[in-house]
Amino acid sequence: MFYREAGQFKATYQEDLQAFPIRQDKIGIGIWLAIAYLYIPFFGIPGLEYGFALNAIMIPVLIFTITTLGLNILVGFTGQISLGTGAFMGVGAYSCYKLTSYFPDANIIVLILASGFVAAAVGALFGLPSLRIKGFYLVVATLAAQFFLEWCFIRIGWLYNFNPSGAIEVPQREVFGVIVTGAAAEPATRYLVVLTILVFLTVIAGNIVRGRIGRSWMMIRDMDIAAELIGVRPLWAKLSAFAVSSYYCGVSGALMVFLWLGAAEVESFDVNHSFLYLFMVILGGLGSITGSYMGAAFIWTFPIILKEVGKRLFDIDPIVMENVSLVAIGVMIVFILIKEPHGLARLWQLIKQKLRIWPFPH
Amino acid sequence: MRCARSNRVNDHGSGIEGEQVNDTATNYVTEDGRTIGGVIMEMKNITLRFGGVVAIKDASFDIHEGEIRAIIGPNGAGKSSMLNVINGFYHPQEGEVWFRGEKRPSMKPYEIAEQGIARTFQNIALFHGMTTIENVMTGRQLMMKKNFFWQMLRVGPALDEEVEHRRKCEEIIDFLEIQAIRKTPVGSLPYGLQKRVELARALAMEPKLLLLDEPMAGMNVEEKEDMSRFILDVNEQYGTTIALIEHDMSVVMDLADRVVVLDYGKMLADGTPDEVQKNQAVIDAYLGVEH
Amino acid sequence: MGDIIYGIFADPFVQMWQMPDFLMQVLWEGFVSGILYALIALGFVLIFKASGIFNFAQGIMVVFSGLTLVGLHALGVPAWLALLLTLATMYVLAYSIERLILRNLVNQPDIILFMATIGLTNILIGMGQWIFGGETKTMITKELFLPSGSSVWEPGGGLVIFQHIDIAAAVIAAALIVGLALFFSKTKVGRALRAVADDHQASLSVGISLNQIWVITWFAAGIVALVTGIMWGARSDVSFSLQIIALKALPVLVLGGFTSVPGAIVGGLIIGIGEKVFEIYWGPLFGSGVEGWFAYVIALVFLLYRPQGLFGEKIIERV
Amino acid sequence: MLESSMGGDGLQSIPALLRRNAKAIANAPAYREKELGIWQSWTWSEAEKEITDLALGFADLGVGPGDYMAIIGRNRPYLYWSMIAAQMVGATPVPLYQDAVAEEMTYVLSHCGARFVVAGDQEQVDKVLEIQSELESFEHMIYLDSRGMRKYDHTRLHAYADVQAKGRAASDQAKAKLDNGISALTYDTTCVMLYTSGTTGRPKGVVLSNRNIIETAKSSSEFDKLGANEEVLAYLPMAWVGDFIFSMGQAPWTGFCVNCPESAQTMATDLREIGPSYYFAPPRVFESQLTTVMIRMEDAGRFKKALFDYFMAHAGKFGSAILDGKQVGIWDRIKYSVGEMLIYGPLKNTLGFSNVRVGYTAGEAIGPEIFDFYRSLGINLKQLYGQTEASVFITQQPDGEVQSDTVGVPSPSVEVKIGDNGEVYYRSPGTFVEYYKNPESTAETKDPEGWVATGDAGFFEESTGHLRIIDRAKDVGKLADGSMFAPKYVENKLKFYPRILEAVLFGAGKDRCVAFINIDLNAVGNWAERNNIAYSSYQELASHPKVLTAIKTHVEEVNRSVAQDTMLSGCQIHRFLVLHKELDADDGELTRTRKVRRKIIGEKFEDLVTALYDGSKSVYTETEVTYEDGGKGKITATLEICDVPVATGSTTMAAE
Repeated sequence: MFYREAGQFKATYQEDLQAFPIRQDKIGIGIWLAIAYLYIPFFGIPGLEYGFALNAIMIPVLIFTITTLGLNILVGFTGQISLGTGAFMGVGAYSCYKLTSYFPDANIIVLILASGFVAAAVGALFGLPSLRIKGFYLVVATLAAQFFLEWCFIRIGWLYNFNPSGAIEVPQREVFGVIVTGAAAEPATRYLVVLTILVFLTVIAGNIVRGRIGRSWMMIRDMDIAAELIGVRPLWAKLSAFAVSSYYCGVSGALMVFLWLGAAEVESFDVNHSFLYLFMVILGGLGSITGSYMGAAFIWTFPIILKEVGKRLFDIDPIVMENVSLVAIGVMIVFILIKEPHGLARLWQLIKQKLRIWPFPH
Repeated sequence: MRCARSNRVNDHGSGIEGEQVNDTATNYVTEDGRTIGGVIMEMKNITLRFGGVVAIKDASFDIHEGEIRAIIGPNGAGKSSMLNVINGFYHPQEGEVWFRGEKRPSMKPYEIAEQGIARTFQNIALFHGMTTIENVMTGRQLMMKKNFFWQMLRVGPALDEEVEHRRKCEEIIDFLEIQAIRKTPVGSLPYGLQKRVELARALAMEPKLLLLDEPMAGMNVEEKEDMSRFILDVNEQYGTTIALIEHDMSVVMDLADRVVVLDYGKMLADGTPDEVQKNQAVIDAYLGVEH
Repeated sequence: MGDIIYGIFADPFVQMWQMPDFLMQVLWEGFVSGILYALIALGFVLIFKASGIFNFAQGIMVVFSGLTLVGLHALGVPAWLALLLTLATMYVLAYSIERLILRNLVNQPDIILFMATIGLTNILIGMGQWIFGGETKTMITKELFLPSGSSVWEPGGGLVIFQHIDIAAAVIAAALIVGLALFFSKTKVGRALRAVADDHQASLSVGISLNQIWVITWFAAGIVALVTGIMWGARSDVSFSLQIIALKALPVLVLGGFTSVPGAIVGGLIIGIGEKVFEIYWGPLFGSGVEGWFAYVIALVFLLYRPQGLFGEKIIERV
Repeated sequence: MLESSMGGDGLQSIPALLRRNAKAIANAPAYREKELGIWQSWTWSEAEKEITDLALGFADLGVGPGDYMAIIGRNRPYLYWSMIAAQMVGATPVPLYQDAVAEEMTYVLSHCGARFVVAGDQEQVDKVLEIQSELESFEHMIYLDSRGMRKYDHTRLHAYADVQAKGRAASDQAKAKLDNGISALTYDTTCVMLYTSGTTGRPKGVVLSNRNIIETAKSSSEFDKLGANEEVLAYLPMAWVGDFIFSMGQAPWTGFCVNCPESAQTMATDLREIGPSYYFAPPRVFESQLTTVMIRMEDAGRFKKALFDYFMAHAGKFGSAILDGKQVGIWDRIKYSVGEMLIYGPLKNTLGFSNVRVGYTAGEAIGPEIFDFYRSLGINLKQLYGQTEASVFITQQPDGEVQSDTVGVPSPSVEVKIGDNGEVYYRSPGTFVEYYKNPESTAETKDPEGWVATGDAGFFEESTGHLRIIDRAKDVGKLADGSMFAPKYVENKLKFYPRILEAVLFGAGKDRCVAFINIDLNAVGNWAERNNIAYSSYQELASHPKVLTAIKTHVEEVNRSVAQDTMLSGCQIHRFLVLHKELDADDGELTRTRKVRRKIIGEKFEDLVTALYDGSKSVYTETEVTYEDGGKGKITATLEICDVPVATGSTTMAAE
């Protein structure tokens, strides 16, 4: 309905290869960015208390979007299931913690981005079995990663500087004189940092996925034998997927601890979280970047909304609502898988398609 | 739609430009005036077994540069197995495969691709998550070299490379007349078109040897004629060597320069379509069955 | 350096040699937990054989059945009735799963089905906590006439303690397995199930619809889960954390192969005994707690050499 | 910016215009073609180079003054360039219909004595090669698409690229020679020769001079204020004068860009991508498009459908008025703009008409509903009346004075008069020079003072001063009782029903009128599906009783409306039948521009006509048909004949 594509023609391949070839889409993205950068940091979300809006909703959602992007690269684009996401985030978090204790004066954002590489390395290592084994067997491999790493986070005191509480506590760090991490950091600051990193990583993901490497991933996903006969080397395709995916998870893990939680123990990285992230991917849409946003936002906010609604309208015990939301999400997963295996993203796609050919039905 | 070869001006065949042929001893000229080059691939006494089952028994034949070579036979004659041997996907227990003057060791599938052998599949093996153009682009995978860093930024070299190969693919799309479905997800395409897209993908690899596994299976007459025309045009335009499997005799007889006939893994005959059609063993084993 | 080598390659065996009774104790412990792993794995195998679904919810089904049993009893329902009602519940569960989920997902890729069972897990956790609350419960051992206490065996001055409940567990598990074996080989339904495992059309020839088969298998898996739940609950107690431990069934399956009942048992024992022994004798080197991952790493290493498991048949790739 | 550099004189040929543009607006886009997935573009200066090189290549090939060069193929920049290049070297381009069958081609090629042919692709080349033995003057053929051409005998064949390459390497004196040649071109040099697929007899070669084309282009561009940044989609046959005026006349004159679609299948998409600002289509295009719109809307959800109907109704009331800038209530304007946002805008967008500033339809009468539908959407669709001999423009509708039943006022610098027999005559700078090698016909149509007979009967409406065309003059006849017989008038009324594709009325000299009817497979087929009527073939559908009754009701309605007009009330249809085959140009029943050849049809289906008059209930018939591949075949059918009550006030009731 809002689309006016007549007269939008492409005279070069560069134009045709853009991420958003349609003008109206560009405008749409512009609006979203404007809201994200110019409105929310100052006014939060209408109808919600400012601190709550940022700390409890926006910041975690953005961070988990990064996680979901990462996991989606592995599951959605390359077709390799992983239940080790939580642990890979942990790797990012702990290595960032170590880095900042070794280089207290280094720019924390740089360290966060750097810690992703450690996660990438570990991810690639545990990705190795994927060359021999497929499907559910791979689940076992990733679970091995999950539990082994969890164990490391507990047993290897060096990782948390032998802190008796076994937790990692985030020190205060400044970037260009602005406090970014630690208790004293402004929510707005942390939000903006996270948002910027997310935008940056999204662009990169989008680029890779549309290029040679992204194609090799999707080839493996869609038909690995054909892919090989066309010349894709499974080793590189799969390992690169694992590495990139884990990098995203690692960065998001570091962000989670340093710009959101402030402190964390092994529980923040346990297998249940891995499931949560998998849900985000499934619900959002396998193999879709937009979907990663939707999935993360939905899975995270849904229980909160339920709880709020339950408390405010019917004054139901939050614990109950928690379980209700558990069930509800489970039901939704199943429902989505039955109705639209490609998740919210596909639904959005369909709506968009309808809008493009409006008023025609097809 | 008529076949390209049917209305060529025959007497003035000018030979294949570009890749000229190395040993003229084995060259020959086809009835429609194309000069065929030397041996590009040779199968020597191939025997292939699955456990106890013998799929191919002591088969030997060669494929010449620039020719269209057909392997035919009733169902279960071991055609597909043979293609998989040529393709290097199966490794015969006995016999040797020589490709471009070298004895071929057992290789990984992607090494075969790197050798310049492309193929299509009997039951289409397209990448269903992608559109037509994306599928064709996958054919360029081996030729795209820009590293991860550039891929990440998708500017400068990476973008130039993408554009360059996109152009090549568009040429193929144009050649196979599938412009109208350029950006359609392949899953939603009718069977005939999917086959064409798969051919496009194989062509995008610019193969030295192109293997077609029953390219016309399950097509109606018109689609078959189109496909034959495309196969001929490909062979003529790009001088591509083509080896194809097909059980529809009539089609093969139009297309192929030389034909190998298999039955129960054994070679019944090898020669020009006419020779093969006259061969009694073939008539009994095959045509007899057909008519 | 030297003593590490010693610690790994010599010391454990010396210990085993010096204290055989203790070794025996360890093996027995491992054996019992192995049996329990095997039971969970058995649940997986049943369903995987019949419907090719990798039922991630098996673990939570164990917890759920256990909770239902305890919960019902807490409401004052006599134990035997509670047991029956729980069985009924498991049937209802199996039935509704088939109705609401499997039916709508026929011919979907396995991965989708797998994820659906993860969704199912979520549902069951939610419902479980909702109905019975999150806190851990103790299994009604006495009411079910399960033995308690222990007997001691002193081979050559040594000391090995056998908890009676463990013995019971072993016996019941054995019985259950035998029962299933008979069910599969003797009964019509059982044969149908086997048929389905190889070929879905075959089941129709036996005259049982695929849907029925699914209900039955899931119910069977439910029963297995219940038994497991009782046993496990009796040894420790009934809590949701069990659901995570139940994941150990995965490595068991990897070893045993997804489709083989004996495989599941053997695998279970290997893992159970293996991780106990490793924990006790080698654990200290790593600073204990290795039980958490030992099973998986073993499975992983194993996979790299034999992707199809001990008893699984070789996978041939075709074009 | 062009106007400034326009000096009338010195710009007496298209090559001259081209060179002016190459200087004045060097970097403005001149040609685009959707190829290899993107719109390949050429600026005026680039185009000028391309064309010059090509011209030099032609010269090198021996093309020179007085030669005729046939151009065959779908609309592509290269073919337009070939025409200009031909003009540069003094030759006369002769565009041909690409779907012309062998014998038509043989006639035209030998009639103009073409020494050179430029063919689009293998298919066209093959056609020419098949008939080359019959063409004594044919020497060389240049082909564009080299696909499948490698094995051809290249003694007389040349690849376009090679020819151009030769030209690029041409010597300086060759270049100088070319320049002299170009400056030698005057207003009186022949610009192009177009063959009219006359509704009767052999096609005639209409010779149009530079004066004709350029003057017409000039005045018509001014009439519609066409500027250098218009976008047009060149998709109509290159052999058709309309396309020539737009792409070869107005484009070089005003300097706007000509866009060529990728292929027939991608037409719709390409149209949408380009979003033309200046659009031309014959009525049938608009008809079929409207039909598809309606069919697609059928499947829409209830809400959407209601919304659509509601706003279309509103548009029907006020759309055209608002478009013509007439007085409309503020509330209705608001409602309309809401509709624009919800329906009209999106609809225009999906059809690719969002940017259309000036749209024309001509060649045939267009149905009022169809016409109003597009106008009510806010598309400035107008009618014009013209013909090849006039370089298109005779009359056209100025903005704001548009009606569906007239064809507007005389175009600038065109004089129009009505003869005593009601025939329309015109005289203008665009008036053609002559029919090539055909002085008689030239004399018949064009008198010494330069008045040209259109062959159409019509009159000027007193109220508006707009011309109104009734019918082709020679078709207007008398019934037995002497009352007026104007078949086209009735046929059009019939054709305005989406289910009726073509209609042919008979009755000249008879006591009453009868008709053949062709159903629209598209519309009727869809309707059949909705009413689950099974059918396997066109023939079966056409003979289905339900279809017949449906058609019958339409005919009755037409009879009623015809009865209104006392002058023509005699033309009501008493009996009709639905033809068992679609009338087809390949069978000579229609012209290439899809005009009905009444006489030929009348002879071909004589048995049917007699049956219609002798009162028999049904008739058996055999017909020869031509298939797409040129092969012939026979189809047989037994056709039911329907009687239709004629409305009261009719003069010929007695006959029943």
